[in-house]
Amino acid sequence: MTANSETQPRARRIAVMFATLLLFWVMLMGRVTADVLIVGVMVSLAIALLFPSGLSFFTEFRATPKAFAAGIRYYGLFFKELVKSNLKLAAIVLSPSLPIKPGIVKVRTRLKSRMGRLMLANSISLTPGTLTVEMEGEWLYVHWVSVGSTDVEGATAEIVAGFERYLEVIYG
Amino acid sequence: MTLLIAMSLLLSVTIVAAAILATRSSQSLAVSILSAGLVSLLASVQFLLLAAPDVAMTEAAIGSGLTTFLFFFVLGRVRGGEHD
Amino acid sequence: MAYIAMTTGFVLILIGLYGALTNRNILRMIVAFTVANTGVNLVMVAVGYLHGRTAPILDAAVPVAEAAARIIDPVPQALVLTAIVIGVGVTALMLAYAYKLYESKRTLDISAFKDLKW
Amino acid sequence: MVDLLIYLAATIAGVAFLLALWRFMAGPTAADRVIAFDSLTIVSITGIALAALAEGRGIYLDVALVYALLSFLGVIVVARYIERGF
Amino acid sequence: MTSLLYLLGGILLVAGAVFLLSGGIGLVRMPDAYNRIQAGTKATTLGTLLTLAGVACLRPDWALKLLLIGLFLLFTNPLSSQVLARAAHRVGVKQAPQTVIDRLEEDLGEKP
Amino acid sequence: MIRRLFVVLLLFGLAAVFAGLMASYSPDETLNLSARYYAEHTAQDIGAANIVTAIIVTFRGLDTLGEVTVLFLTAAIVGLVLSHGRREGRGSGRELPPAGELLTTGTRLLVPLILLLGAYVFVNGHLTPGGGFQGGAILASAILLLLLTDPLRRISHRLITAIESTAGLVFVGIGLLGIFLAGGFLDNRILPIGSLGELFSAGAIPIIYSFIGLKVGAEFSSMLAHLSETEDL
Repeated sequence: MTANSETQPRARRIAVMFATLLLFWVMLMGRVTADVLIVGVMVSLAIALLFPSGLSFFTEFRATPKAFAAGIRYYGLFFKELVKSNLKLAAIVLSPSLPIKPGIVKVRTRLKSRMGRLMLANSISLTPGTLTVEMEGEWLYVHWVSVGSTDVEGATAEIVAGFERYLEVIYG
Repeated sequence: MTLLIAMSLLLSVTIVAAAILATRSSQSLAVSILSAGLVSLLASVQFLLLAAPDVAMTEAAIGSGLTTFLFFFVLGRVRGGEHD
Repeated sequence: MAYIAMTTGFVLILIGLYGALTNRNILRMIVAFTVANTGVNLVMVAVGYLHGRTAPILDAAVPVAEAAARIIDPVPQALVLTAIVIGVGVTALMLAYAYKLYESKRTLDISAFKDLKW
Repeated sequence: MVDLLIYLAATIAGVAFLLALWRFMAGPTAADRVIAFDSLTIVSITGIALAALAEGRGIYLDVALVYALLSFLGVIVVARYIERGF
Repeated sequence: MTSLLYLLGGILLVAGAVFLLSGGIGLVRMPDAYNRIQAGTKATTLGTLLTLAGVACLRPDWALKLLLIGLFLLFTNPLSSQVLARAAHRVGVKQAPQTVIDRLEEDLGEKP
Repeated sequence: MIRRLFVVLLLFGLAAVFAGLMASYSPDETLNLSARYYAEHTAQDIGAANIVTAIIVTFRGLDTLGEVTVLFLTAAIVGLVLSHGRREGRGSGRELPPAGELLTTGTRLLVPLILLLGAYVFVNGHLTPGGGFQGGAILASAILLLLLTDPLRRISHRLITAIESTAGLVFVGIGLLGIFLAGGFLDNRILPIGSLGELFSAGAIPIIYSFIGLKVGAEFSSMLAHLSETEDL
């Protein structure tokens, strides 16, 4: 398994971790004043140094304008898919005959970075109808409530391709 | 106010049902432990409705992970003893 | 609401005691004990509840001047807070002993342990 | 008007809570009970948010924060137990 | 303006509750554990997110904390359901008779 | 079953007692005397917005010291009971199934966040619900997540013991400072009280509660670590 995070310099990873934790700290406190920032810097620095193998959203983030644009469009796609597939699932659940056709299909992903893979699997899991069961190398095993196509290529095109297009730009 | 009372009643019924499930000896031990975890988790919401957020947070932080883990850990270590 | 919670707490204590007294398996007894523990906590918090009042934390919603007229009794909450934490410690201790008992006798049935009985 | 909507939402969420409880009681396999457990905790987060709304205390949301971040631990504990992971 | 926001908040609350209900119905009606994970935890996640959004519309000063609750839910929920599905498959929880294909079982059979 | 009959009779007796308690219980309309004192004087004297925290850390600080000691003893006894006759290593143990890539990555993502939430909870103990005990339990939950992902991971006992004893010493030391600089043991007014609602307010309460949090977290973590080093039977 190749993981970019291990090749990134340690100092940079700790710095990214620290920045993310500080952001979360300010969000938790809900205000930006001197005392909040002093305590936040202390706490975030302590956690980032104590737990250097931690990952954050931005650990492998490619800080380019293209990646930011892709990120915004990714979240747009994600929420659209979330609502759409929830409606679909609600229709399945409420219909008297319960028209399901479940199965576990195998799909392929091109993503290499850890965060990208995690985000892909989480996005697949969060959209109802599909649920990542196992991830091994480039293969994902996805449980699908209404199987559309059983071969690898067709399932990949239906499940993965939409998210992967953006995640590839964001995380690589 | 009526909303809170209705929620409290619903939670009470659930807690008692889960507690009965937790102490029935015909269930498997894992189910008992899971039900005990449910009792403590829902009791924490009940604490919140009783205007005790400190206690609710303690119960949520401890009841959800730590206690369940301690029980399941020992249960996993003594597999075979659960059918006595 | 105090009545509801108090009744629930008492019922939980009874259920927990019944389970602890009738089950033969040590782990089941400990589970029943934690249920009874939760019941006791519920009763104690319910005793401190006053109808129509809110949590004893002062902020924008409850200014200092109105505190005495609007908050509930904070003392039982402080007691229960410590009781819960100690309860976890006691549970861990009981489980550690259950593990050691299983190690020595290879069973969790309480009737197998009669070393102190004659 | 809005109050009415809040009551309606609470009622519907309560029905969902009862359905998940039924699955918890009946569930044939351990996995079913764990799913029901997870759903119950997630519905409880809604309950906490509604209670905070009804009481008008924003500090109650801290408890929901703890719920959201820690309730999944119980599920992972049971999952690792049934696959004998510890 | 604010009354419009209030109305939006109420509607979002009800919509979230309806998704919670669909999750609950799915939890009861679906035939096997994997499908119940799909219906049970995913629909309830969206339902809770919508409810939180509704509360944020009713009380805009809580929005930041509600956003954090939603974010944490989005991190933790898929993780727990994925781990649970994996464990269930590993110990061989039965699938429904309607199941058409199980690639994971086939691949595990090839390399024991 | 004479025994079961006896149990049921006993429980009926208890139920009658409880019913009597419930029947004679009448909820108060106003706060009782001590609660009224706490409600009226906490904001001026202590400066803490959360009255429960004020009670735990200052008004009844000695109770808390005793409680932390009980917890420490419990953790020590768990360690003692379980360490007796432990074999080295896990050579005879069965093969553990790996945690899978997603759980591993997810753990690395979530553990810093859980630690941050724990720190938030105990630093803000005097303003929002929460405090040292809750924060400590949340810190221990992060350790628990690490252990679940990799059961063979060894948590450094020396680090845990160091954190635990340092936190305990600082706790008692701040308490002693209170004798010299302010009104008595565990008096929080060794630092300025500040204005209600600020992060740096309520005197020494945030500092005391932070160290209680670290101590409780270390104690729970040591329990978890000792348990995870046992072997299958």
